[in-house]
Amino acid sequence: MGARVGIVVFPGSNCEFDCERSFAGLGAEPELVWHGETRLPNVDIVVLPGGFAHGDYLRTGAIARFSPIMDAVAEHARQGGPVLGICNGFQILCEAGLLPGALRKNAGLKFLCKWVEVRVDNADTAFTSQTERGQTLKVPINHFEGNWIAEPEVLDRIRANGQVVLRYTDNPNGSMDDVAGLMNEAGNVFGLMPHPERACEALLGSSDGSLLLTSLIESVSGVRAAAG
Amino acid sequence: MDSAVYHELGLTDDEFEAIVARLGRDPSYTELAMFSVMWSEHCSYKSSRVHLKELPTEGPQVLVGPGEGAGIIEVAPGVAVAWKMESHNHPSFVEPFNGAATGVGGIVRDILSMGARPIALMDPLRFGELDSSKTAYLVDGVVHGISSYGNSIGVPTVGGEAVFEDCYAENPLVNVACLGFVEKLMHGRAEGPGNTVILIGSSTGRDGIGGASVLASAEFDETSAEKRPSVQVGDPFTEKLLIEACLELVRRDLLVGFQDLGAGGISCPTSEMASKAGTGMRVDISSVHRREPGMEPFEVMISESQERMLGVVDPTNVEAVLEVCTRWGLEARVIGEVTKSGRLEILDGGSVVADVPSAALAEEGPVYRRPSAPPKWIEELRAQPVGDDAPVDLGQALLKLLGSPNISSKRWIWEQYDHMIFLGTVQGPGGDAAVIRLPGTDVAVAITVDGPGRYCYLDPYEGARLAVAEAARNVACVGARPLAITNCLNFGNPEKPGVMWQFAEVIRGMSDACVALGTPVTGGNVSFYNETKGRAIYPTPVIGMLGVVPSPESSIGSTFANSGDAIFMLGVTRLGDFGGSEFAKTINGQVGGAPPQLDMDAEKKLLDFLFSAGSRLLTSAHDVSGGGLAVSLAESAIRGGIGFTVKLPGDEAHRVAFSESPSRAVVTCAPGRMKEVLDLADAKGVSVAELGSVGGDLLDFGPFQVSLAEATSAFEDGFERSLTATLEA
Amino acid sequence: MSYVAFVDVMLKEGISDPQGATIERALPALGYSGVSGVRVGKRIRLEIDATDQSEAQTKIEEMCERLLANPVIESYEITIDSYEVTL
Amino acid sequence: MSYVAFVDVMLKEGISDPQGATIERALPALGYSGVSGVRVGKRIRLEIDATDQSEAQTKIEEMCERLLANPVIESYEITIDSYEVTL
Ligand SMILES: Nc1ncnc2c1ncn2[C@@H]1O[C@H](COP(=O)(O)OP(=O)(O)O)[C@@H](O)[C@H]1O
Ligand SMILES: [Mg+2]
Repeated sequence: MGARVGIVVFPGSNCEFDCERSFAGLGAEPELVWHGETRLPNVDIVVLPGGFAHGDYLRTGAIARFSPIMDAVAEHARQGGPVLGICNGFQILCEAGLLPGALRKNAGLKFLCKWVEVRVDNADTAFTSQTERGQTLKVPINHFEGNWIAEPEVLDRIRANGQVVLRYTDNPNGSMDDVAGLMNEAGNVFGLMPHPERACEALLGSSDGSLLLTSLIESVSGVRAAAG
Repeated sequence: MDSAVYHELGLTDDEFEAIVARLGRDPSYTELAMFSVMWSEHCSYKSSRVHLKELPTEGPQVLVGPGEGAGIIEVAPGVAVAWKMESHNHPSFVEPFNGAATGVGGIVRDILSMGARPIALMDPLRFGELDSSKTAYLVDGVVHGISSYGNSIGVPTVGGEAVFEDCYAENPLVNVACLGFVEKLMHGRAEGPGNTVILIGSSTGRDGIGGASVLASAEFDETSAEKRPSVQVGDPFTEKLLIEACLELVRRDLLVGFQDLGAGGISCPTSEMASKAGTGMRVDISSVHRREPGMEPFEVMISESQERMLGVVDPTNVEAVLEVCTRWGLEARVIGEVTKSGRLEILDGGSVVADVPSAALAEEGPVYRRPSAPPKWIEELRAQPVGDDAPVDLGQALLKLLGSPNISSKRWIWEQYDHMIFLGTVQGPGGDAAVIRLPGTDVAVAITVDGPGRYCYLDPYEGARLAVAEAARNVACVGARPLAITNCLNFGNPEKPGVMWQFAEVIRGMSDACVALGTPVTGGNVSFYNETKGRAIYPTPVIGMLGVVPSPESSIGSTFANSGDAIFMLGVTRLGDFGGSEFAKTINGQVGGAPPQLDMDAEKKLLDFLFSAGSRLLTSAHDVSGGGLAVSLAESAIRGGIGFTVKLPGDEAHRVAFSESPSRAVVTCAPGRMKEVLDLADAKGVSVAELGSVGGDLLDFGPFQVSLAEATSAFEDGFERSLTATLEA
Repeated sequence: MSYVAFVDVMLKEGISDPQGATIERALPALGYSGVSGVRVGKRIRLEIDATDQSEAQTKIEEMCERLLANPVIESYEITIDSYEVTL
Repeated sequence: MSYVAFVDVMLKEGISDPQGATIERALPALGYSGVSGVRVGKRIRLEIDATDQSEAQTKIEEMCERLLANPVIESYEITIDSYEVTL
């Protein structure tokens, strides 16, 4: 039985179906979870998908992080369960304090939907185990607020810890230190602006994203085998 | 009643008399307001109806033709799509960001009302020349509006047009087409007296009062400024909730009938759904959830507040429907019931504020056969030189064309649009047509939008045929078979015989072309009164062509792929085809003469060739349109990042390079497959010329060359350069 | 002289504000009742050189009409702090 | 009682503001020189029920800390108009 993936649906989320399709295509067992629930179903991985939760009104992720399900997500994370936030999901994780920093409007003040190249700067994580350090991946971005920022001391700390997992090779949005993807100190909560679920099929332009999703799936199948 | 009252609402004396005759009494003010929106040009098609009747609308592939929210076309056994285009021209001129945004919202609800999930958008846009800061401001606002709304509701915008001509300076065109994937076919009918009527979505406010009659059915002038209170702010978040909630209602079979609220507000779906079903409706507007206190009954009835739908529900399902809406965070209110009376009875608490036959509003509006005659200027215009003088330097001419606003890459626009969501975008913006794989199927369709206004200005009949042919060619170039069209017909003031003539000629041309190609018209939209201070736009029919691709994997790209591939041109180049061409306009500053004449038989053979060859034989295909053969070759090279060598004849090279003869395409194949291409062309009766081969970093035409780098920077940066230049000027 | 000014840009009355409405709907769930009429606008801070306060005022009004506000749907208010000499 | 309050949310000092920078760059082209330090923030207007002004103040401060502002990058200021009785 494949890894069980819970994809949280907030009002205004819009990448939940794509995540569902791509995880299923990689042999996992995705299931949609409504934000109004207070408990997570029995899942190994929690995904906060892209979109415009609550219309991105006020600030991206500002309202979503108060959704009833978020306590359960935080608890899942506290117990070491993997959590992946993609695009809007990344923004929500930052607002919820599960990841450091915040995301501002792109430096160019334009929404950007395009293919970019990201470099794996830490391949020794549950999210990048199938890649090599220094390897570049072709994945699409699709956001207006991807310009990540944090206090200098926070940046120093997470760099020292190798928490910056993915960097743009050609920074499209002004993100500090070219940050495209991050993890928390414990290494089980990941957030990235690019959309790996959109890069799982050569027909659509690239299948590099599947390396990231597969890494995550593998990381838990090990655990679950151990758990028997 | 004082005539000033109904004149102010845009009703004529005759129309008022007709209302009185139909009711047998003077209408109440609420009734009058309802008639004024429902009988407006925008809602009633009173000037266009007699002509639209001429269009071919039937075919085995057509499940639902014109007259409903959107046309429905069967693209594979048991797989159907909804396809429709709409205009939001005047609102976008008044307030570009919100005008364009609410334009997207409107067409998306049309698609939704058919029980289809909106899965792709296209945005044909037209503005004045890019050298004015006002135009730059409009472009920026419109694109930002479409981007922020379309991206937020999670529907990809996969293509469009951006055309710049002086005639649109004071009257930009913002058309939006939407493709839907039918989950369960729905109809806008209020069947079953006793059924409950539920209003779903945003609260009703004073915003957009009389939008249809005020903004979309009259010419523009200085006083339009005072009409600004009717500006609406789009709420993509609520629209997204509406999409998901309504699709759940549809899937769970909780709705009897269903329609969106757009122009005309509550008056529209109530009267139309009842009228279509031969029933009536009793509605109590005191239960309509409001955004503002103290609204008059007439305001509630005609407010065009966005993001609302009307559902007809079996009483036993009301609870379930309300539960779904609440879960999605949407307001939903029972506002009335279906009756046998055939009348639309509007109550405000205890008192009746309107009581009129539903059909009188919905179907018995005035129908005009307006006087039509060729405008005086047309002969003069046709007599003018076409502008085919040779340029000093062919290479420079090509670079100038590649960098011109109409031809240069629109990347700056489409990179602001999510064009990938749903994992269906096999080919997105940048090519001849978008190729979309339908969710959960292995079926792929191709869609494109084309509207050559300059050709139609010179000759509306021929221009319309060329529009349909180019659209068909664009879908054929990605390997699809053309199936059906939708359209958006943008014209000036129909009360002017010259404009009416242009309209009639365009309809005639469109009909002939659609009959010849077997692509029926499954719906569309007419936008009249595109005039400001008496100056009309070019007659601009935008054609939205839908085609079907054998399989998602089998589509063809328009980019040169492999060094060594052989390059062919299919079709015949006529050396005099410069009337209304990009070359004539951009290089010689001339718009005159006659447009190219379409040989429909040759066109059909070309389409047939492209479809039969497909990706099995071809490594790329790109139609030859604006800018001619040279631009077509250059675009494929630039998109592929690789040059080519071809041999064009030396004398009068500019005619071969830039003539815009229709029914042509540039295709490539692997060197080993050349004979097959020639044989197939022979078999299909398509004339074919072997031009040369792909490779190198030069665009080598023989008589002239430009470097791939130069051409790329002209094409890729041209648009943004002109735009930002004017924005900052 | 250099003045510090604030320009407050709000949607005109009658123009709907989906953002404000959404925030308002979210508040009760966070335990905040009794909040209504939420409207979200822009606040722009700027420093401007001018010979005197009234020149600053006129300059800023012009900027609002042309760039800072969208007069079609927004109204604006200008507040100028008593001048400060910038270093 | 019901109070009308304004919450002004600005990016913290030292946090760069692309929006402000863009406006600042656009101004000279429009003929406005001598404008600097442009920062763009949010202005949120709301009406709140509270027994007195200080309760309103505390309530709003809490909302700012938790929702209306993001402490990582934003600072806020609250202004409460003298109460009005809403009808
Ligand atoms: N407003 C727009 N929005 C999205 N895509 C656009 C827009 N304008 C142009 N494009 C894309 O740019 C490409 C070239 O457009 P165009 O020159 O009109 O194509 P063609 O000449 O083949 O009809 C097409 O893929 C089209 O979809
Ligand atoms: Mg084309």
